[in-house]
Amino acid sequence: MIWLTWRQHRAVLVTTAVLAAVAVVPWASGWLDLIQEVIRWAFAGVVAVFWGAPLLAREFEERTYFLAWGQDVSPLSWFLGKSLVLCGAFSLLTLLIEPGQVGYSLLGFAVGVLSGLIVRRTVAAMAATALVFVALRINLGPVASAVLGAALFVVTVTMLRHVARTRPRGTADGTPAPAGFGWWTRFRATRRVRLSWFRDA
Amino acid sequence: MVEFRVDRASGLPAYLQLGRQVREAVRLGRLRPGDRLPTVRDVVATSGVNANTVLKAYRELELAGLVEARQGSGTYVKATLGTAAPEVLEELRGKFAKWVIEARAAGLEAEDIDALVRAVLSGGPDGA
Amino acid sequence: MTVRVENVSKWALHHCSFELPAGSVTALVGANGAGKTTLLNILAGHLPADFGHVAVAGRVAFVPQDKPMYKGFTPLDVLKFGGHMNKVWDEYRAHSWLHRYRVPLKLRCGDLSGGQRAHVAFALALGSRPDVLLLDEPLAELDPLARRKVVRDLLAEVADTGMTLLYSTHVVAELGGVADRLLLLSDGKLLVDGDTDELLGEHLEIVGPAADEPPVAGEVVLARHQQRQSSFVVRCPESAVVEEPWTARPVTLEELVVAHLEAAA
Amino acid sequence: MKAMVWLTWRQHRWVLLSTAVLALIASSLLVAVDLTESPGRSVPLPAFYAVLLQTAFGAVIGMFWGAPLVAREFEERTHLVAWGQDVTPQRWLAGKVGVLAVFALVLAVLMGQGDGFRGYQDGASWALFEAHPLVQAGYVLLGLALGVLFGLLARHTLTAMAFTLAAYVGVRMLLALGWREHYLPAERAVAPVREAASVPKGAEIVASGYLGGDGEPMAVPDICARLSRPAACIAANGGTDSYVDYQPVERVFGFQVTEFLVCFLLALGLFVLAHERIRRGWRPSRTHRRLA
Repeated sequence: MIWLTWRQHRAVLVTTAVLAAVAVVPWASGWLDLIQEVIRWAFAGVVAVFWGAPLLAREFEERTYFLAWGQDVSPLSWFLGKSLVLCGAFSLLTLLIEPGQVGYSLLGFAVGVLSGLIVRRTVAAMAATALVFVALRINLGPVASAVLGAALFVVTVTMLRHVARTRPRGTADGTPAPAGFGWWTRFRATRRVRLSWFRDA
Repeated sequence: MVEFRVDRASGLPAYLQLGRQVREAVRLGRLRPGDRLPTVRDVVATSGVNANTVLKAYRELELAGLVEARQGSGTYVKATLGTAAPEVLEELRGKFAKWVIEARAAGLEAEDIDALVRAVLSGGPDGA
Repeated sequence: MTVRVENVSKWALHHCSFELPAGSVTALVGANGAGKTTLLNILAGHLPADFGHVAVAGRVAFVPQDKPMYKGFTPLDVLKFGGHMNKVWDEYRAHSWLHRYRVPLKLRCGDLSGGQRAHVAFALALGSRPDVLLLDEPLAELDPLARRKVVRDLLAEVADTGMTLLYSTHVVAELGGVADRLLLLSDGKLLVDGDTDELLGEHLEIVGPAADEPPVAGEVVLARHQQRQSSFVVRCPESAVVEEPWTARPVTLEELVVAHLEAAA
Repeated sequence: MKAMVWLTWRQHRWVLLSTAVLALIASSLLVAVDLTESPGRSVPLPAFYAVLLQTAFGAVIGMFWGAPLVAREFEERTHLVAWGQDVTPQRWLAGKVGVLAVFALVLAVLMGQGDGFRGYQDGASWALFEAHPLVQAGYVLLGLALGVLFGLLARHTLTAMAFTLAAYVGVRMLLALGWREHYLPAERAVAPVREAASVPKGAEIVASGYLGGDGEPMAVPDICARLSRPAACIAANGGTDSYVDYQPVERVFGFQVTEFLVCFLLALGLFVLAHERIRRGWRPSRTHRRLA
């Protein structure tokens, strides 16, 4: 999972790391102080919008989830593995620049991932994430944020299990497994979703 | 009316295949003088052959004197093929059928007969 | 001439030159990575050539291999798009193509099957009444039945409008009678460029006793030698006569293409 | 023209509509709070969000309108469709950017209404410099142009959005902290060294310090800097007057116009770059080289 996560997200990882480095290095100029201030304040937002939101939305949009979830690694462990690696990475970066913000970063990531799963389109998910995150960020303290983030993450995992189960799997004796559309898919079962689902399955 | 069919895997250029099919139809009496050949557009739409190929085939037939293009109305069959009268043709066919039965009795397969006929036609050592 | 390519080089392509007469149907054949898509992209104006130049008389329409289309548009939107974005637009032609292949007009293109999306792309290209139509692997997504129908209909469009059609394909077996010209690319070099009928007439497979040279004068495309037998694919004048003990046989388009590709490899 | 309006609307209607709804809500909040709140009261939260959006509106337009405009076409390879028609790529770009710019300008005017919780009743103030239709107009044009150019260069939506955000924040900070105070030379208020120079109400202070005998600002000697009331020390070291450089509040409108012009020219330059890039990279596909 570490390799896959690095391979798929290295650009955004490196860019964010550079951003964090800019925020951490003590510059002589007073000018950069303000930039550092902005980065510190907005870092959790960057994690939310650029790390969280595209994680699932991109897979849906590019239809690569058939690839990602068609391997022996189950969708759930795929998701957990990726999240673990990314959470570790951004927590480390956040600790470096502003330890108090870790809770916000966690919340941002969770909001991003969940909106990606619901909206399923990268740009729209990013916009939704930005809106929701700003609203939450202003109103919540770091601890409450971390708790809410964890809760949202659990919600995401539950939803993902339902969505991923809609992949028809045969059983060993050749009888096809029930299509098993989860409540979530049924909820979203607009004409569009149903059609694309049937065609690709 | 003829319906053209092109064997795409054949080494014979498509326009020659078309020409051959017209000749065959004329020979077998399916096309008679005065009959109109299908328009180029029709052949393209029904047989999936390039219009240039059809035009080329029709031009060859025209040069051979078998068909004529009438301005604005299409291509018509002009002449018949083969000089033999129908009854002569019938007699020859009967004889040949008898010969084929003989050949089969002698143990020849269809392929062998085919080879033999080809050899005779191309003027090989056993030919005329 | 509606299409002229002079000494064009770009990436895999090396100094390609050819011309296509108006109203011709040309098949562009070559192995994967031979440069077919690059060539079509250059002709469509989406890539500038590094060297040499390309001239196209009139308006070009290009349908890429993956048939990109706005996912959120319905086929009706695509027709509207074509109407808005083109100086010449034949709504009837585009619409009847979609109708003929029963493409649902009110579904989003993202929800259509690969074949249906291909038809939307064809309809857009044909509706703009191009003088030159470039198709990259047009038949790849289609089932065998639809392939025949599409080929027939495309040829009918060519016959009706007199446009020039250049398409790339892997399926050489389906070329006979369809393409009147053949362009064979290998590793970016143009191996064969000519009228398919003439090419078929010129190429012979000659088989006979072991020998270094074929019994007729001409360009040896491919020579195979076994202990007691040699076979040659030779490009020679159509009037060439082969004497005993050699036997000659016309080659099919597929054999011709394979022989050239094998010789180039 | 009609074609490009249709196409732009058809392709971007959802993002246009949602941004419009957002702007409508925000601007009505800004205006409502502006009328009802008196200065000094605590900030009503919705108004705070509205002000946040007012500050960030140009970035929103750049990221969600500008950056995906070309980048998405590349990503989905539909640029082959869009630029394979009779409408040339340059005209396609100009048309789309034009239509989006007009729409963005309308929303900018909306966003420039009202000043939210800052609650200044009497028009101009440095603190609500952004709360003006003209300034917002400049910002959305700048954001849009940045987004389009980065989309064209990056060919990848996410990357383009990130670069747009970074560049937009950079330019805005450069304007707010570096350039803005130099649009006009600052006024200087001078007072005897032991007194504080008086500055007109509402003025933005650019710099302050002491003047030496030659009437030029002097460096404060180290020994004086450590003192809590350095005036006497300064006077002893040759300081004659104290001064404050400021931009009077009457200049706000002029500066807002200047800020708009700066952003507009920047945007224009960026758009010309994008236009040139597309013109060089893609010949008009349909008739790129006619045979004589």
